Amino acid sequence: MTGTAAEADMTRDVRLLDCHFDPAAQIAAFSAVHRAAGGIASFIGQVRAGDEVEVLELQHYAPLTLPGMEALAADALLRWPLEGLLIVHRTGLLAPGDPIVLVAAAARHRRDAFAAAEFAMDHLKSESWFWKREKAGGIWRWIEPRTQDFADLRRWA
Amino acid sequence: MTGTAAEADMTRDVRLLDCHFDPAAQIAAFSAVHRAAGGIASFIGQVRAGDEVEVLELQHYAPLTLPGMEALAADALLRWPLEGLLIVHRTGLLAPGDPIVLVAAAARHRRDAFAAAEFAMDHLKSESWFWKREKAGGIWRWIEPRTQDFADLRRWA
Amino acid sequence: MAIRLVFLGRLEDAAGAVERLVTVTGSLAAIMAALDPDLVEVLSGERIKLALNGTMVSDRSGLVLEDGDELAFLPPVSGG
Amino acid sequence: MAIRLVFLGRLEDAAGAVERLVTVTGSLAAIMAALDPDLVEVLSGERIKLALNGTMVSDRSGLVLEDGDELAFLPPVSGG
Repeated sequence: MTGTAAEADMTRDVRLLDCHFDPAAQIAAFSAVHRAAGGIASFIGQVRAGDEVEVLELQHYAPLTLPGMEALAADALLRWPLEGLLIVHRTGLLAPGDPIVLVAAAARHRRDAFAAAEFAMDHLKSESWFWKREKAGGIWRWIEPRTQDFADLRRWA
Repeated sequence: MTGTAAEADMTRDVRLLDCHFDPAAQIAAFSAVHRAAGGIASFIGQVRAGDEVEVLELQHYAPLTLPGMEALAADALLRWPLEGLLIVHRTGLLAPGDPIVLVAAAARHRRDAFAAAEFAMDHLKSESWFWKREKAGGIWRWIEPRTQDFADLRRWA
Repeated sequence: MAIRLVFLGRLEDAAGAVERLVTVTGSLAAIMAALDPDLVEVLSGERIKLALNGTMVSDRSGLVLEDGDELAFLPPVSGG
Repeated sequence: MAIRLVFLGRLEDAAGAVERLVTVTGSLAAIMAALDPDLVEVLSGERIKLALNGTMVSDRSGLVLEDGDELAFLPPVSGG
Protein backbone atom coordinates (compact mmCIF):
# COMPACT_ATOMS: atom_id res chain seq x y z
CA MET A 1 0.00 0.00 0.00
CA THR A 2 2.57 2.60 -1.01
CA GLY A 3 1.35 5.88 -2.49
CA THR A 4 1.27 6.77 -6.12
CA ALA A 5 1.27 10.13 -7.85
CA ALA A 6 -1.20 11.05 -10.53
CA GLU A 7 -1.40 14.17 -12.61
CA ALA A 8 -4.34 14.83 -14.88
CA ASP A 9 -4.46 17.97 -17.02
CA MET A 10 -3.19 21.37 -15.90
CA THR A 11 -6.52 22.05 -14.21
CA ARG A 12 -6.48 19.12 -11.81
CA ASP A 13 -3.45 17.92 -9.92
CA VAL A 14 -4.09 15.25 -7.28
CA ARG A 15 -1.27 13.48 -5.51
CA LEU A 16 -0.81 10.94 -2.77
CA LEU A 17 2.72 11.13 -1.38
CA ASP A 18 4.52 8.73 0.93
CA CYS A 19 7.37 11.13 1.65
CA HIS A 20 7.82 14.68 2.93
CA PHE A 21 6.76 17.59 0.72
CA ASP A 22 7.14 21.36 0.83
CA PRO A 23 3.70 23.03 0.69
CA ALA A 24 5.10 26.51 -0.02
CA ALA A 25 7.10 25.21 -2.98
CA GLN A 26 3.96 23.49 -4.26
CA ILE A 27 1.97 26.71 -3.92
CA ALA A 28 4.71 28.60 -5.78
CA ALA A 29 4.66 26.10 -8.66
CA PHE A 30 0.84 26.13 -8.72
CA SER A 31 0.78 29.96 -8.83
CA ALA A 32 3.29 29.97 -11.67
CA VAL A 33 1.05 27.67 -13.72
CA HIS A 34 -2.07 29.70 -12.98
CA ARG A 35 -0.90 33.24 -13.57
CA ALA A 36 -4.17 34.05 -15.31
CA ALA A 37 -6.14 33.43 -12.11
CA GLY A 38 -7.07 36.40 -9.98
CA GLY A 39 -6.46 34.52 -6.79
CA ILE A 40 -5.33 31.35 -5.12
CA ALA A 41 -6.87 30.09 -1.89
CA SER A 42 -4.98 27.37 -0.11
CA PHE A 43 -4.94 25.37 3.05
CA ILE A 44 -2.01 23.59 4.65
CA GLY A 45 -2.82 21.02 7.33
CA GLN A 46 0.12 20.01 9.45
CA VAL A 47 0.89 17.80 12.41
CA ARG A 48 0.55 20.03 15.46
CA ALA A 49 3.85 20.62 17.20
CA GLY A 50 3.93 21.12 20.95
CA ASP A 51 1.33 18.47 21.74
CA GLU A 52 2.48 15.23 23.32
CA VAL A 53 2.22 13.46 19.94
CA GLU A 54 5.53 11.97 18.84
CA VAL A 55 4.58 10.41 15.52
CA LEU A 56 1.49 10.31 13.37
CA GLU A 57 0.73 7.59 10.83
CA LEU A 58 -1.64 7.96 7.93
CA GLN A 59 -2.84 4.75 6.39
CA HIS A 60 -4.63 4.57 3.06
CA TYR A 61 -6.12 1.85 0.87
CA ALA A 62 -4.72 2.09 -2.64
CA PRO A 63 -7.78 0.82 -4.57
CA LEU A 64 -9.96 3.54 -3.01
CA THR A 65 -7.92 6.47 -1.74
CA LEU A 66 -6.44 8.13 -4.82
CA PRO A 67 -9.50 7.38 -7.00
CA GLY A 68 -11.64 8.99 -4.27
CA MET A 69 -9.42 12.08 -4.21
CA GLU A 70 -9.64 12.32 -8.01
CA ALA A 71 -13.43 12.11 -7.83
CA LEU A 72 -13.46 14.81 -5.15
CA ALA A 73 -11.37 17.11 -7.34
CA ALA A 74 -13.64 16.46 -10.33
CA ASP A 75 -16.68 17.28 -8.19
CA ALA A 76 -15.14 20.57 -7.00
CA LEU A 77 -14.33 21.52 -10.61
CA LEU A 78 -17.98 20.96 -11.55
CA ARG A 79 -19.25 23.07 -8.65
CA TRP A 80 -17.06 26.17 -9.07
CA PRO A 81 -15.43 27.88 -12.06
CA LEU A 82 -11.82 27.13 -11.21
CA GLU A 83 -8.68 27.61 -13.25
CA GLY A 84 -6.89 24.96 -11.25
CA LEU A 85 -7.15 22.66 -8.26
CA LEU A 86 -4.27 21.03 -6.41
CA ILE A 87 -4.71 18.35 -3.76
CA VAL A 88 -1.67 16.79 -2.11
CA HIS A 89 -2.04 14.33 0.76
CA ARG A 90 0.57 12.47 2.74
CA THR A 91 0.54 8.85 3.81
CA GLY A 92 2.97 7.05 6.07
CA LEU A 93 4.80 8.33 9.13
CA LEU A 94 4.83 12.03 9.97
CA ALA A 95 6.60 14.06 12.65
CA PRO A 96 5.26 17.11 14.52
CA GLY A 97 5.27 20.12 12.19
CA ASP A 98 5.18 17.99 9.05
CA PRO A 99 2.60 18.93 6.41
CA ILE A 100 -0.21 16.40 6.00
CA VAL A 101 -2.35 17.96 3.34
CA LEU A 102 -2.31 20.86 0.91
CA VAL A 103 -5.29 22.09 -1.06
CA ALA A 104 -4.98 25.03 -3.45
CA ALA A 105 -7.68 26.43 -5.72
CA ALA A 106 -7.06 29.04 -8.40
CA ALA A 107 -10.00 31.05 -9.66
CA ARG A 108 -10.88 34.30 -11.31
CA HIS A 109 -12.94 35.28 -8.26
CA ARG A 110 -11.76 34.71 -4.73
CA ARG A 111 -15.12 33.49 -3.40
CA ASP A 112 -14.92 30.48 -5.72
CA ALA A 113 -11.32 29.76 -4.75
CA PHE A 114 -12.11 29.86 -1.02
CA ALA A 115 -15.26 27.74 -1.38
CA ALA A 116 -13.52 25.06 -3.44
CA ALA A 117 -10.59 24.84 -1.01
CA GLU A 118 -12.91 24.51 1.99
CA PHE A 119 -15.09 21.98 0.19
CA ALA A 120 -12.06 19.85 -0.64
CA MET A 121 -10.72 20.04 2.92
CA ASP A 122 -14.06 19.14 4.49
CA HIS A 123 -14.34 16.07 2.27
CA LEU A 124 -10.72 15.03 2.76
CA LYS A 125 -11.25 15.20 6.52
CA SER A 126 -14.35 13.09 6.83
CA GLU A 127 -15.04 11.30 3.56
CA SER A 128 -11.68 10.30 2.15
CA TRP A 129 -10.08 6.93 2.71
CA PHE A 130 -7.48 7.70 5.33
CA TRP A 131 -6.99 6.24 8.78
CA LYS A 132 -4.85 8.11 11.25
CA ARG A 133 -3.11 6.99 14.40
CA GLU A 134 -0.91 8.88 16.81
CA LYS A 135 1.89 7.76 19.08
CA ALA A 136 2.10 9.57 22.41
CA GLY A 137 4.00 8.35 25.46
CA GLY A 138 5.05 5.34 23.40
CA ILE A 139 1.41 4.27 22.85
CA TRP A 140 -0.30 4.17 19.44
CA ARG A 141 -3.94 5.27 19.33
CA TRP A 142 -6.30 5.31 16.31
CA ILE A 143 -8.11 8.60 15.72
CA GLU A 144 -11.83 8.74 14.99
CA PRO A 145 -13.30 11.67 13.04
CA ARG A 146 -14.53 14.58 15.13
CA THR A 147 -18.24 15.40 15.30
CA GLN A 148 -17.29 18.84 13.96
CA ASP A 149 -15.91 17.21 10.81
CA PHE A 150 -19.31 15.71 9.99
CA ALA A 151 -21.03 19.03 10.68
CA ASP A 152 -18.55 20.73 8.32
CA LEU A 153 -19.35 18.19 5.62
CA ARG A 154 -23.11 18.67 5.86
CA ARG A 155 -22.71 22.30 4.78
CA TRP A 156 -22.14 21.08 1.22
CA ALA A 157 -25.07 18.65 1.02
CA MET B 1 3.57 58.20 0.10
CA THR B 2 6.01 55.31 0.08
CA GLY B 3 5.12 52.15 1.98
CA THR B 4 6.36 51.21 5.37
CA ALA B 5 6.70 47.84 7.03
CA ALA B 6 5.38 47.14 10.48
CA GLU B 7 5.67 44.01 12.54
CA ALA B 8 3.82 43.64 15.79
CA ASP B 9 4.15 40.50 17.89
CA MET B 10 4.44 36.98 16.47
CA THR B 11 0.66 36.74 16.25
CA ARG B 12 0.08 39.70 13.97
CA ASP B 13 2.24 40.60 11.01
CA VAL B 14 0.91 43.38 8.77
CA ARG B 15 2.99 44.85 5.98
CA LEU B 16 2.61 47.39 3.23
CA LEU B 17 5.27 46.83 0.56
CA ASP B 18 6.29 49.05 -2.33
CA CYS B 19 8.33 46.34 -4.05
CA HIS B 20 7.82 42.79 -5.30
CA PHE B 21 7.39 39.98 -2.78
CA ASP B 22 7.27 36.20 -2.94
CA PRO B 23 3.99 34.94 -1.42
CA ALA B 24 5.13 31.30 -1.24
CA ALA B 25 8.27 32.30 0.67
CA GLN B 26 6.12 34.34 3.05
CA ILE B 27 3.80 31.37 3.58
CA ALA B 28 6.81 29.14 4.25
CA ALA B 29 8.17 31.56 6.86
CA PHE B 30 4.73 31.97 8.43
CA SER B 31 4.27 28.17 8.63
CA ALA B 32 7.68 27.80 10.24
CA VAL B 33 6.72 30.29 12.97
CA HIS B 34 3.34 28.65 13.57
CA ARG B 35 4.25 24.97 13.73
CA ALA B 36 1.84 24.52 16.63
CA ALA B 37 -1.14 25.43 14.45
CA GLY B 38 -3.18 22.64 12.94
CA GLY B 39 -3.66 24.52 9.73
CA ILE B 40 -2.92 27.58 7.68
CA ALA B 41 -5.45 29.07 5.28
CA SER B 42 -4.12 31.60 2.84
CA PHE B 43 -5.10 33.67 -0.13
CA ILE B 44 -2.85 35.13 -2.80
CA GLY B 45 -4.34 37.83 -5.00
CA GLN B 46 -2.38 38.55 -8.14
CA VAL B 47 -2.58 40.72 -11.23
CA ARG B 48 -4.34 38.62 -13.84
CA ALA B 49 -2.09 37.69 -16.72
CA GLY B 50 -3.55 37.26 -20.18
CA ASP B 51 -5.94 40.20 -19.95
CA GLU B 52 -5.15 43.31 -21.93
CA VAL B 53 -3.85 45.03 -18.77
CA GLU B 54 -0.21 46.11 -19.11
CA VAL B 55 0.40 47.70 -15.73
CA LEU B 56 -1.56 48.10 -12.52
CA GLU B 57 -0.95 50.83 -9.97
CA LEU B 58 -2.02 50.67 -6.36
CA GLN B 59 -2.13 53.97 -4.56
CA HIS B 60 -2.43 54.28 -0.80
CA TYR B 61 -2.63 57.10 1.74
CA ALA B 62 0.00 56.63 4.41
CA PRO B 63 -1.87 58.20 7.36
CA LEU B 64 -4.79 55.78 6.86
CA THR B 65 -3.77 52.66 4.95
CA LEU B 66 -1.39 50.78 7.23
CA PRO B 67 -3.25 51.82 10.43
CA GLY B 68 -6.44 50.54 8.81
CA MET B 69 -4.79 47.21 7.97
CA GLU B 70 -3.53 46.93 11.55
CA ALA B 71 -7.03 47.57 12.87
CA LEU B 72 -8.43 44.95 10.49
CA ALA B 73 -5.92 42.37 11.74
CA ALA B 74 -6.74 43.22 15.36
CA ASP B 75 -10.45 42.79 14.60
CA ALA B 76 -9.88 39.37 12.99
CA LEU B 77 -7.84 38.26 16.01
CA LEU B 78 -10.73 39.21 18.30
CA ARG B 79 -13.26 37.32 16.20
CA TRP B 80 -11.46 33.99 15.79
CA PRO B 81 -9.00 32.03 17.95
CA LEU B 82 -5.94 32.38 15.72
CA GLU B 83 -2.34 31.50 16.37
CA GLY B 84 -1.18 33.97 13.76
CA LEU B 85 -2.34 36.34 11.07
CA LEU B 86 -0.27 37.68 8.19
CA ILE B 87 -1.39 40.46 5.86
CA VAL B 88 0.90 41.68 3.11
CA HIS B 89 -0.29 44.24 0.55
CA ARG B 90 1.54 45.84 -2.34
CA THR B 91 1.50 49.46 -3.40
CA GLY B 92 3.04 51.02 -6.49
CA LEU B 93 3.35 49.60 -9.99
CA LEU B 94 2.62 45.94 -10.67
CA ALA B 95 2.96 43.79 -13.77
CA PRO B 96 0.65 40.94 -14.89
CA GLY B 97 1.23 37.90 -12.70
CA ASP B 98 2.63 39.96 -9.80
CA PRO B 99 1.21 39.26 -6.34
CA ILE B 100 -0.91 42.10 -4.93
CA VAL B 101 -2.00 40.72 -1.60
CA LEU B 102 -1.34 37.79 0.69
CA VAL B 103 -3.42 36.86 3.70
CA ALA B 104 -2.53 33.85 5.84
CA ALA B 105 -4.26 32.72 9.03
CA ALA B 106 -2.92 30.00 11.31
CA ALA B 107 -5.36 28.32 13.67
CA ARG B 108 -5.87 25.15 15.61
CA HIS B 109 -9.07 24.47 13.65
CA ARG B 110 -9.32 24.97 9.92
CA ARG B 111 -12.77 26.60 10.00
CA ASP B 112 -11.33 29.53 11.98
CA ALA B 113 -8.35 29.85 9.65
CA PHE B 114 -10.54 29.93 6.55
CA ALA B 115 -13.03 32.38 8.05
CA ALA B 116 -10.34 34.80 9.20
CA ALA B 117 -8.59 34.74 5.81
CA GLU B 118 -11.85 35.41 3.95
CA PHE B 119 -12.84 38.13 6.41
CA ALA B 120 -9.51 39.89 5.93
CA MET B 121 -9.70 39.61 2.13
CA ASP B 122 -13.27 40.92 1.97
CA HIS B 123 -12.30 43.95 4.05
CA LEU B 124 -9.08 44.60 2.16
CA LYS B 125 -11.06 44.55 -1.09
CA SER B 126 -13.76 47.02 -0.21
CA GLU B 127 -12.91 48.78 3.01
CA SER B 128 -9.17 49.40 2.97
CA TRP B 129 -7.55 52.57 1.74
CA PHE B 130 -6.28 51.55 -1.67
CA TRP B 131 -7.04 52.99 -5.07
CA LYS B 132 -6.28 50.96 -8.15
CA ARG B 133 -5.79 51.93 -11.75
CA GLU B 134 -4.94 49.87 -14.78
CA LYS B 135 -3.16 50.70 -17.99
CA ALA B 136 -4.49 48.96 -21.09
CA GLY B 137 -3.81 50.01 -24.66
CA GLY B 138 -1.73 52.85 -23.28
CA ILE B 139 -4.71 54.30 -21.36
CA TRP B 140 -4.90 54.53 -17.58
CA ARG B 141 -8.29 53.85 -16.00
CA TRP B 142 -9.27 54.02 -12.30
CA ILE B 143 -11.05 50.93 -10.96
CA GLU B 144 -14.17 51.21 -8.82
CA PRO B 145 -15.10 48.43 -6.39
CA ARG B 146 -17.38 45.72 -7.75
CA THR B 147 -20.92 45.34 -6.40
CA GLN B 148 -19.92 41.79 -5.47
CA ASP B 149 -17.24 43.17 -3.15
CA PHE B 150 -19.83 45.02 -1.09
CA ALA B 151 -22.05 41.94 -0.98
CA ASP B 152 -19.06 39.93 0.26
CA LEU B 153 -18.44 42.49 2.99
CA ARG B 154 -22.02 42.42 4.28
CA ARG B 155 -21.64 38.76 5.19
CA TRP B 156 -19.59 39.81 8.20
CA ALA B 157 -21.90 42.56 9.48
CA MET C 1 -7.87 -21.12 -3.84
CA ALA C 2 -7.82 -18.09 -1.55
CA ILE C 3 -9.23 -14.65 -0.98
CA ARG C 4 -7.36 -11.76 0.56
CA LEU C 5 -8.89 -9.93 3.53
CA VAL C 6 -7.63 -6.40 4.24
CA PHE C 7 -8.14 -4.77 7.64
CA LEU C 8 -7.80 -1.00 7.64
CA GLY C 9 -7.24 1.38 10.54
CA ARG C 10 -8.07 0.05 13.98
CA LEU C 11 -9.30 -3.23 12.45
CA GLU C 12 -5.64 -4.05 11.89
CA ASP C 13 -5.24 -4.27 15.67
CA ALA C 14 -8.32 -6.48 16.03
CA ALA C 15 -7.14 -8.80 13.24
CA GLY C 16 -3.49 -8.82 14.29
CA ALA C 17 -2.41 -8.01 10.72
CA VAL C 18 -3.18 -5.65 7.85
CA GLU C 19 -3.89 -8.53 5.48
CA ARG C 20 -4.84 -12.15 5.75
CA LEU C 21 -5.38 -14.89 3.19
CA VAL C 22 -8.24 -17.31 3.80
CA THR C 23 -8.77 -20.46 1.77
CA VAL C 24 -12.54 -20.19 1.79
CA THR C 25 -14.78 -18.85 -0.94
CA GLY C 26 -18.51 -18.28 -1.19
CA SER C 27 -20.74 -16.05 0.90
CA LEU C 28 -19.61 -13.46 3.43
CA ALA C 29 -20.99 -15.73 6.13
CA ALA C 30 -18.73 -18.53 4.92
CA ILE C 31 -15.68 -16.26 5.13
CA MET C 32 -16.67 -15.02 8.59
CA ALA C 33 -17.05 -18.58 9.81
CA ALA C 34 -13.34 -19.06 9.16
CA LEU C 35 -12.40 -16.18 11.48
CA ASP C 36 -12.12 -15.79 15.24
CA PRO C 37 -15.57 -14.92 16.73
CA ASP C 38 -14.15 -11.84 18.52
CA LEU C 39 -12.84 -10.52 15.23
CA VAL C 40 -16.13 -11.32 13.48
CA GLU C 41 -17.96 -9.24 16.06
CA VAL C 42 -15.71 -6.24 15.40
CA LEU C 43 -15.97 -6.66 11.61
CA SER C 44 -19.77 -6.83 11.85
CA GLY C 45 -20.05 -3.39 13.47
CA GLU C 46 -22.57 -1.15 11.71
CA ARG C 47 -19.94 1.52 10.99
CA ILE C 48 -17.69 -0.95 9.16
CA LYS C 49 -17.92 -0.72 5.39
CA LEU C 50 -16.78 -3.32 2.87
CA ALA C 51 -15.06 -3.04 -0.49
CA LEU C 52 -14.70 -5.93 -2.92
CA ASN C 53 -11.81 -5.51 -5.34
CA GLY C 54 -11.88 -1.74 -4.80
CA THR C 55 -15.65 -1.30 -5.20
CA MET C 56 -17.89 -0.50 -2.27
CA VAL C 57 -20.26 -3.29 -1.29
CA SER C 58 -23.90 -2.23 -0.91
CA ASP C 59 -25.53 -5.65 -0.51
CA ARG C 60 -23.56 -7.86 1.87
CA SER C 61 -26.01 -10.74 1.78
CA GLY C 62 -25.59 -11.02 -1.98
CA LEU C 63 -21.77 -11.21 -1.85
CA VAL C 64 -20.13 -14.16 -3.53
CA LEU C 65 -16.38 -14.28 -3.06
CA GLU C 66 -14.22 -16.08 -5.58
CA ASP C 67 -10.62 -17.16 -5.77
CA GLY C 68 -8.32 -14.13 -6.01
CA ASP C 69 -10.84 -11.62 -4.66
CA GLU C 70 -9.78 -8.90 -2.25
CA LEU C 71 -12.26 -7.97 0.48
CA ALA C 72 -11.45 -4.88 2.54
CA PHE C 73 -12.99 -3.97 5.90
CA LEU C 74 -13.11 -0.17 6.32
CA PRO C 75 -13.75 1.49 9.68
CA PRO C 76 -14.71 5.20 9.89
CA VAL C 77 -12.04 7.33 8.25
CA SER C 78 -9.98 10.08 9.91
CA GLY C 79 -8.05 11.95 7.26
CA GLY C 80 -6.54 15.37 6.72
CA MET D 1 0.20 79.98 6.16
CA ALA D 2 -0.99 77.05 4.09
CA ILE D 3 -2.88 73.80 4.20
CA ARG D 4 -2.11 70.76 2.13
CA LEU D 5 -4.89 69.17 0.07
CA VAL D 6 -4.42 65.53 -0.97
CA PHE D 7 -6.39 64.06 -3.88
CA LEU D 8 -6.52 60.27 -3.90
CA GLY D 9 -7.40 57.90 -6.73
CA ARG D 10 -9.38 59.38 -9.60
CA LEU D 11 -9.53 62.75 -7.79
CA GLU D 12 -5.86 63.15 -8.75
CA ASP D 13 -6.97 63.39 -12.38
CA ALA D 14 -9.66 65.94 -11.57
CA ALA D 15 -7.23 68.07 -9.53
CA GLY D 16 -4.32 67.66 -11.92
CA ALA D 17 -2.02 66.68 -9.05
CA VAL D 18 -1.87 64.36 -6.03
CA GLU D 19 -1.23 67.24 -3.67
CA ARG D 20 -1.80 70.93 -3.65
CA LEU D 21 -0.97 73.68 -1.15
CA VAL D 22 -3.56 76.40 -0.64
CA THR D 23 -2.91 79.56 1.35
CA VAL D 24 -6.38 79.72 2.81
CA THR D 25 -7.53 78.59 6.24
CA GLY D 26 -10.90 78.47 7.95
CA SER D 27 -13.99 76.54 6.98
CA LEU D 28 -14.25 73.88 4.27
CA ALA D 29 -16.33 76.36 2.26
CA ALA D 30 -13.47 78.86 2.41
CA ILE D 31 -11.04 76.25 1.08
CA MET D 32 -13.43 75.19 -1.67
CA ALA D 33 -13.87 78.82 -2.74
CA ALA D 34 -10.16 78.86 -3.63
CA LEU D 35 -10.55 75.92 -6.05
CA ASP D 36 -11.82 75.58 -9.60
CA PRO D 37 -15.64 75.13 -9.59
CA ASP D 38 -15.39 71.96 -11.71
CA LEU D 39 -13.04 70.44 -9.15
CA VAL D 40 -15.28 71.56 -6.28
CA GLU D 41 -18.20 69.75 -7.86
CA VAL D 42 -16.21 66.53 -8.07
CA LEU D 43 -14.90 66.90 -4.50
CA SER D 44 -18.45 67.52 -3.22
CA GLY D 45 -19.73 64.16 -4.49
CA GLU D 46 -21.59 62.19 -1.84
CA ARG D 47 -19.21 59.22 -2.13
CA ILE D 48 -16.14 61.37 -1.41
CA LYS D 49 -14.89 61.09 2.17
CA LEU D 50 -12.56 63.48 3.97
CA ALA D 51 -9.70 62.94 6.37
CA LEU D 52 -8.09 65.73 8.39
CA ASN D 53 -4.56 64.92 9.48
CA GLY D 54 -5.25 61.21 9.12
CA THR D 55 -8.58 61.20 10.98
CA MET D 56 -11.87 60.70 9.19
CA VAL D 57 -14.10 63.77 9.14
CA SER D 58 -17.68 63.12 10.26
CA ASP D 59 -18.96 66.71 10.44
CA ARG D 60 -17.86 68.73 7.42
CA SER D 61 -19.73 71.88 8.38
CA GLY D 62 -17.83 72.04 11.67
CA LEU D 63 -14.39 71.77 10.04
CA VAL D 64 -11.89 74.49 10.89
CA LEU D 65 -8.65 74.21 8.96
CA GLU D 66 -5.47 75.69 10.37
CA ASP D 67 -2.00 76.36 9.11
CA GLY D 68 -0.14 73.09 8.49
CA ASP D 69 -3.24 70.90 8.33
CA GLU D 70 -3.52 68.13 5.75
CA LEU D 71 -6.97 67.54 4.26
CA ALA D 72 -7.39 64.42 2.11
CA PHE D 73 -10.22 63.77 -0.34
CA LEU D 74 -10.94 60.03 -0.57
CA PRO D 75 -13.03 58.51 -3.37
CA PRO D 76 -14.40 54.93 -3.09
CA VAL D 77 -11.57 52.49 -2.58
CA SER D 78 -10.65 49.56 -4.84
CA GLY D 79 -8.06 47.43 -3.10
CA GLY D 80 -6.85 43.83 -3.10
